[in-house]
Amino acid sequence: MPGEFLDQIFVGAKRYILSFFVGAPEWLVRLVSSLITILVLIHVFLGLFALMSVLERKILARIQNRLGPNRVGPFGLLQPVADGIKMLIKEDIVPARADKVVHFLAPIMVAAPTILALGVIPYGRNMTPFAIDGGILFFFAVGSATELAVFMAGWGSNNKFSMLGAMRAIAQMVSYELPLILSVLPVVMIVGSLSPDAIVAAQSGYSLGVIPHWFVVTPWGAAGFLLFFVSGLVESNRTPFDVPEGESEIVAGHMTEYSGFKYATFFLAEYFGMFAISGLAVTLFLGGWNAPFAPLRFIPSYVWFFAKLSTLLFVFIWIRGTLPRMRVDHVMNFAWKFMLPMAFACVLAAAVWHYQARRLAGWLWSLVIVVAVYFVLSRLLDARKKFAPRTYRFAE
Amino acid sequence: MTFSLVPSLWLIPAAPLVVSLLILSLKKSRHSASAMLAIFGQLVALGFSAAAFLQTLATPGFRVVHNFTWFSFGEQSLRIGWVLDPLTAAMLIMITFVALWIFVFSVGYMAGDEHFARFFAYLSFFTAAMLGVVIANSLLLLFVCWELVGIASYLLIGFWIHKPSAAAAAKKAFITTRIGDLGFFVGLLWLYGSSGTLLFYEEGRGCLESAALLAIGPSATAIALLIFCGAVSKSGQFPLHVWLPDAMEGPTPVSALIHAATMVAAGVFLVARVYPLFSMGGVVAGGVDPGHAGLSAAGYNGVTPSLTVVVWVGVITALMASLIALAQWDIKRILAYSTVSQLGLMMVSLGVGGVAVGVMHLLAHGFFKALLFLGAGSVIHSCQHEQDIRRMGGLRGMIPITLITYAVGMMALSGVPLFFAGAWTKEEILQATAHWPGSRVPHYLMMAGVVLTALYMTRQMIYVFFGRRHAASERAHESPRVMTLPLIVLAFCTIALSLLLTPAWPWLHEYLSGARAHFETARLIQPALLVSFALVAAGIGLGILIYRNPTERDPLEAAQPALFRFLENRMWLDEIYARTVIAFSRMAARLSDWMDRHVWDGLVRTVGGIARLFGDLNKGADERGINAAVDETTFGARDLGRVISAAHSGQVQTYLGAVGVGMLALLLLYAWLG
Amino acid sequence: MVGMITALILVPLVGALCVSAARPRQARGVALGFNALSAIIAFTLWRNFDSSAAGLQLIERYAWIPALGAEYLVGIDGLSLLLVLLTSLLFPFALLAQQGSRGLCALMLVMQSALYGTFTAQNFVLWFLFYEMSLIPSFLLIKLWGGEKRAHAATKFFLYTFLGSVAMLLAFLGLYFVHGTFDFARLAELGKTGLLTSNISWLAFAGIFVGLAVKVPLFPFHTWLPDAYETAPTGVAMVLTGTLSKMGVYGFVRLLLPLFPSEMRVVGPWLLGLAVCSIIFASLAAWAQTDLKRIVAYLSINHLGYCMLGLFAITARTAEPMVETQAALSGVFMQIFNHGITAATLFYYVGLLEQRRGARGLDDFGGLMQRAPLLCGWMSIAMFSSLGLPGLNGFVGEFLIFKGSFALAASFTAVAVLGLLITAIVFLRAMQALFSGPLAGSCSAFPELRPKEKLVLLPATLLMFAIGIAPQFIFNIFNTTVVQMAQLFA
Amino acid sequence: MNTAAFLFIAILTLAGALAAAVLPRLIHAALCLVGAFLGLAGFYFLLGAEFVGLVQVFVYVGAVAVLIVFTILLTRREREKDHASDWGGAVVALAVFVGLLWAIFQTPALAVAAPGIEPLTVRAIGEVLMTDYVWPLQCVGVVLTAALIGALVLVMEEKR
Amino acid sequence: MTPTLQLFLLVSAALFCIGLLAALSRRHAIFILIGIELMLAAANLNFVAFWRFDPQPQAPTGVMVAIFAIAIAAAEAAVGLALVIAVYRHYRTTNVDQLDQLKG
Repeated sequence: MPGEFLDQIFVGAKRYILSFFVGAPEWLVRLVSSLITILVLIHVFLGLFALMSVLERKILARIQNRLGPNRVGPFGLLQPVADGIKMLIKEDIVPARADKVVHFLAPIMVAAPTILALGVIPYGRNMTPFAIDGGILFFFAVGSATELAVFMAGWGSNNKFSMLGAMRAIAQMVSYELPLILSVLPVVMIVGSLSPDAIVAAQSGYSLGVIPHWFVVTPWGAAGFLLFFVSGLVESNRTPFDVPEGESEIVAGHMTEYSGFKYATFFLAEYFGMFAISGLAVTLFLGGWNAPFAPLRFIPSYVWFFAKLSTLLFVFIWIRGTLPRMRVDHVMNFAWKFMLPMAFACVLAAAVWHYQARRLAGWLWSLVIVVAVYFVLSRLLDARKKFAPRTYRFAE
Repeated sequence: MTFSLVPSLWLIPAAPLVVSLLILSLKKSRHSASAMLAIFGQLVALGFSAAAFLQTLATPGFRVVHNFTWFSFGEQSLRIGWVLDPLTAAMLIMITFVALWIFVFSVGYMAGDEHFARFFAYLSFFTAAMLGVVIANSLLLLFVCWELVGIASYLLIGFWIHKPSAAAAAKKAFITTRIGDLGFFVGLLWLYGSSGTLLFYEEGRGCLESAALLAIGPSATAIALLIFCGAVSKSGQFPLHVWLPDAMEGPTPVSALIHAATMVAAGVFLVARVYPLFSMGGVVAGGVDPGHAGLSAAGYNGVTPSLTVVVWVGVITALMASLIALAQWDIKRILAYSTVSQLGLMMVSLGVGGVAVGVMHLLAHGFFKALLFLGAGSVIHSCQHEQDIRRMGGLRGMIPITLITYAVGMMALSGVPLFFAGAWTKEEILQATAHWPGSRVPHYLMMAGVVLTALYMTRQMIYVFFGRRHAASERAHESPRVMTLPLIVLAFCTIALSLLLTPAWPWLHEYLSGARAHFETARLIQPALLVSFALVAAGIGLGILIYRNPTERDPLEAAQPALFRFLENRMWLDEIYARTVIAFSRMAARLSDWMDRHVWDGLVRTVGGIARLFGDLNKGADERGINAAVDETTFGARDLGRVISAAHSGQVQTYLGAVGVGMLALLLLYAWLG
Repeated sequence: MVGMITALILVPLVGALCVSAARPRQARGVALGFNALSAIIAFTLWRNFDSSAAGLQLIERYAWIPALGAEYLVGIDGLSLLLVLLTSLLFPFALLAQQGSRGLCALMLVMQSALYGTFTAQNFVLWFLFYEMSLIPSFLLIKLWGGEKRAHAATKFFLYTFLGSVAMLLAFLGLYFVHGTFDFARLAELGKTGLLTSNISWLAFAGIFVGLAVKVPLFPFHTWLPDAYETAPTGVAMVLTGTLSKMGVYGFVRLLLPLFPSEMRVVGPWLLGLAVCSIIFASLAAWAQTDLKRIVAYLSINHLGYCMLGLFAITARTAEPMVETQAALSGVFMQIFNHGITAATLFYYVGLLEQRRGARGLDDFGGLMQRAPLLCGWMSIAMFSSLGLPGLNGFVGEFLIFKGSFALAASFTAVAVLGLLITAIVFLRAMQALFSGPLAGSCSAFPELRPKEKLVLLPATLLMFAIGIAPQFIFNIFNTTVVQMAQLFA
Repeated sequence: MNTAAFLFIAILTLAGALAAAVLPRLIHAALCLVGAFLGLAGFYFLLGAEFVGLVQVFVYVGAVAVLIVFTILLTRREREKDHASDWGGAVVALAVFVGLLWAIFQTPALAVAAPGIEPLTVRAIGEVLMTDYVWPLQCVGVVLTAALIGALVLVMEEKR
Repeated sequence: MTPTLQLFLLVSAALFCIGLLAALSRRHAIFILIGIELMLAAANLNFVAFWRFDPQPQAPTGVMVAIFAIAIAAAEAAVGLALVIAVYRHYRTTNVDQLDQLKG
């Protein structure tokens, strides 16, 4: 296969480096191997982060009919470098009555899990940094640590706005963790494995040579993907779910008392979280690194992965430029009253799809289930009928 | 004719039954619709009856049955069915025809009544039940329909339910007939037990056929008499006739129906139907095979104990009723007692062996009694619902059609010869009694009865239609066409029927007894015939003589006040019953209640009391002895508890610490044990 | 289909729990829902029941307390099925008869479960458990929701029946110590040759007899009944008469007759005398009552007297043709069912009258026919059914009982027939007092039958006609059982 | 099995736990508890029970710790510091520890090295969970549901 | 040298006693809960360790028990913390010394 070499070029490169260590003790080989992987991973995503930060500003500007950054470098592409320098040289302010240790640890604790989470996503054929058997579980296990970090930030700052923001963040993250995980459940159920590689492998076929076996083309998969994506928006505190850091209400939420490099770390963690969630969405629903059509398989797998990832990231930005912020009680209601039941419906639909031998009939049946549940729920939750009285749980 | 109507014979009662249900489901205000429906139902029944009748004409002694299983229990099955034979066919025709005209009459008579529709529903139900009695080929089915007749009569007699007297009369009718029915029921059980079947005819295996009759053997007499109880009560025979006059509380068409076509006829019909049972047992003279006796018993001179009872009951009833009728003032009551007496006559006829004659009289009676009652209804209607004949009088010119038709009925009832239906049959009954080997007494008593009948009917005619006018008759007017038309038709039939009944061409007689009729003029002129004519003439003449000047005070009363009062009060029979049977039962009821409340319950209470006494004793012992000891113990325990409870600090960590100490203790134990 | 009977027993219990948890206003609805469920199970049982096969069917047997010879053994034959169906029919009917509070509905459901258990249990311990289990809810129902004098009536009812139960329990313990089994079938097998030696046998017989006679009740053990029925709320009275009294009859058929054939034969005539007394005295006493509920209560005794007559007639005589035995047994079973339907319906009507007028004495009404013809008409149907009018259900059973027992015990039967007459008198008297005559002033605003009530009554009324006209479908349930039992008693 | 890793993890765990037990500030204690839990998860990884380790992180760090800090927030009003003061408790704990040490050293069979085993895959656990342990699993589901509802009912504000 | 079972047990015992210490000596209700969680964790560690050091490891019984124990512990924590909140709402304190209404 002509694309074989191109496809495996990074794998081959790593192998080549490791070949120097032949004969070394095993633990050393493993250490080096891990180090290489980690370094590459971090740097790729740091680069992506930089690119993303400027692109976001550019795209938002385009959406708002502006030009965006265009002074530093060609098309303003060197803007992140300038930003970085600015952040690094800024004074690190720690409030006098802050809980110093916690205040210090919080940004680290925020960034670490997101980087860990990036480690289990298959970026291309044979390009899973750490192929753990329970990769998906690992992803969510470390992902859930973020909440604690946010809390630490809020608490450690000893600031009213920080605390409120942290509480809001935790509340909505905890709430959306359920639909997030439940929308993954059908995929895990259908594939029968928690390993991301197995999940990608399960989506590798094509019907009629053109329709990929991605889960997103099944009704439950499509619904699950949407649920997952929306929950992902919440988990990464992005608009329209950015109530925890809503600048018009509580300044910057849990990040209020941070400045300089610590603030940059938070910023980085947010973007890394976005990458991780989008990467997982690609893995779970969009076929991972698989090509959309059989004839396009000659293009290297990581290209496909990053193409899909970019698309999702663009959607993130697009949504941010389009939608206003949601009210906090609406966010919570939406989680418990709509997302959760829909996620359950997806599980059911997936089961039906599976037991109808994954044929057209099952496809239709699961479509019926998903649509029916959707209609019932939307009818029940029709906000036009009654305006619920506002209750601000965490703004007393 | 290959097509047999018999399996679908059930349609005859079904038609009025369905109609009845339909009417009940109609709206109350749909008067004309319900009347039309009811009459239509009767027409259907009449049509089927006519068809059935024609079928029986084909062969003499025609008898076809259709039996089927009603339900099966255990390993047995209970079979019922229907039969078509001349007796059934003739009764069907009579009932449906007479009922039809009564229905028509009712349209006029009941017009304006609030519950017009319900009335027709009940009437239809009534005829349906009676038709069921007639077609039944099973004593059980007959009993079922028999009871339905009873319930229908209950509903109809008590139709004007707001009148307490009507309600009481209805209750009386139902209960009185039920007394007889109990006998019937027991007889039925007995018959079922001893013959194993309740079907009348079933290819030689029916209970009226020879094999079964022989199996029944000597108990036939008892069975027959028990069944006769039913007939006694339904047909108003002494001593259970008391309900019949009271039944006049119902609307007049009901009376007509009860007295002519349906209810009272049922008793006579029953005896005729199970006649082989009656002719069984005791002395069977003449060597006639009872199993095939059928109705061919004219001149059959078997005297069995059961038939003797029938004769004497009939005689007593006939005579007693005629006498009572002589002293009544209510126009319908007089007719009622005349019915009782005529029924007695029929019973006598059956008892002496003149089965066909008895049935013929029943048929004829059906026509003219209906005519009379409807006529009376017409009279009552024209006199603003006045029923006392003393307040009528002088109606002859005012209601001519009623007068003429009523006269026809009256003459038929009295037995005026040649052209009136009753005459021939009555004469034949007299003839039959004359030849009864049992005794001559019934014959003479019957002759007296004939005279009396003529007498009281004359009295009634004179009081109603002749003499001075009274308050009620002042504004009398002829009834509407719809009421007079039935009168005319029935009167016509009464006369026409006489042609079928003449001894010269005893077609009906032979038809019923399963033989071919031959025309023979010679039979017209017989000495006995002349005797009976003479008796009738004597009665009427006597009547005219006595009652030529109708006054408030009856001439008889003037002559014999005590006797008259005795008769007027119906021989005190109701009172006697009230003082004896009813009072006794009431007392029994009260006694039972008292026993229940005091004796049986008292026993229970005594037992309970003793138990409680023991309980009290125990309680005393407890309180003084055991309780004190227990109290001391508990106080001690409580004090101890106070001390121990100090350890319960309520502090969770103390408890937790205790758990830790416990663990240590366990470890120590482990160490100690090695 | 294994487990269906257990499901049948459990469903009302679960229902009772759910009812207790439901809102007071929904309690009855929930209870009715569970009734419907159990009715569906009961009818499924009927569908699965092979009416042509003799013996127990759909048996479920599990070890329970092996040390006591007690096992969980349930099964149905025709008689059990009949009673199960009757119970399923009556409970919704009874619940619809009044606005029940939560507790009432729950207790009713507990009672229903107990009845199902009683009618299906085939082992004495289990049977007795259910038998007693029915007692407690009925006591509470009378005690808590009854009319005046309820404490008295409830206590009387409880003590009376409980003493009977104790007697029965002692008798069975005696049997167990001798034979070591509680299984009905095995005891019946042993019963053919005599269970015990003479004196003890009589004691055991007397114990069981008293226990069952109280439950039926048989004269003179009946005095608890009028009081209990009088005070009980309508629905409870319906259930008491419709199903609870059947437990006694059922016990006679299932226990006493098979287990003590020789004793029954000896005392048979005396028992027949008691049955006749039940029939005559109860109907006479009913005549003397003025309270409608008491009237119906006494007539209940009377009607159950017919059942007893049929049963005792069977055992009183030997070597009679099987025909008569079968007729009498069929009649008794039929009467059980019919009386359940009819008496319950009558109580329902009395309840309706009481609800409308606030009183239920005969003198409190008059001329109702003018205000409420439909109510009167429909009620008359029930009354006529009760007095055994042909064409309605009452007749079929009574006819067969009389047919069988007349051949077996003619003189007693002939006297018993009088009961029919007195019943008729009682009912006609009641009808006269209630329906006819001028409209009583107190009834001038008497409401007609409401559509909802009609809907409740329609099935019962239709059933009366259906059984009266074409009873075969009921006979089919128990015909084989009748044949089998007739052989057993022969 | 790596002794160095073991030592590192043991120190992390025990230090975290001790800190959680004695730190005066509740919130610090809670965060140290998280450290102890993470250490425990490390132990599980070390012992070859990856799944349990992941679950440990998932449940304790992701859920229980969050719950604890939330509760601290909601009940924070009073005093935030709580110095360990009850020496009796410490004595008992120490005594138990000594007892346990004695018991552990008393038992000779414990000083064994780990046998080599097949790695325990998630699939294997899942299969056992769905076959042998399906009833416990259902029961745990019921218990969790009951706990969920119970907790909700407990913290629901009383209606005024 | 590789860690032996004894080492794991020692760690577990220490963990347990630290938990006991927390549960016994602190006054704040949440500390008691923390102590209990620690003790549970110690027990879990024991389970897994015993499973791992079983000479013939077959069914993953120890792992299973640990998983179930974790699930139950989560439920326990949820209810316990809810109780703490409820108690705090009612008494305005979380000091267990002051919660002694149940004393005898």
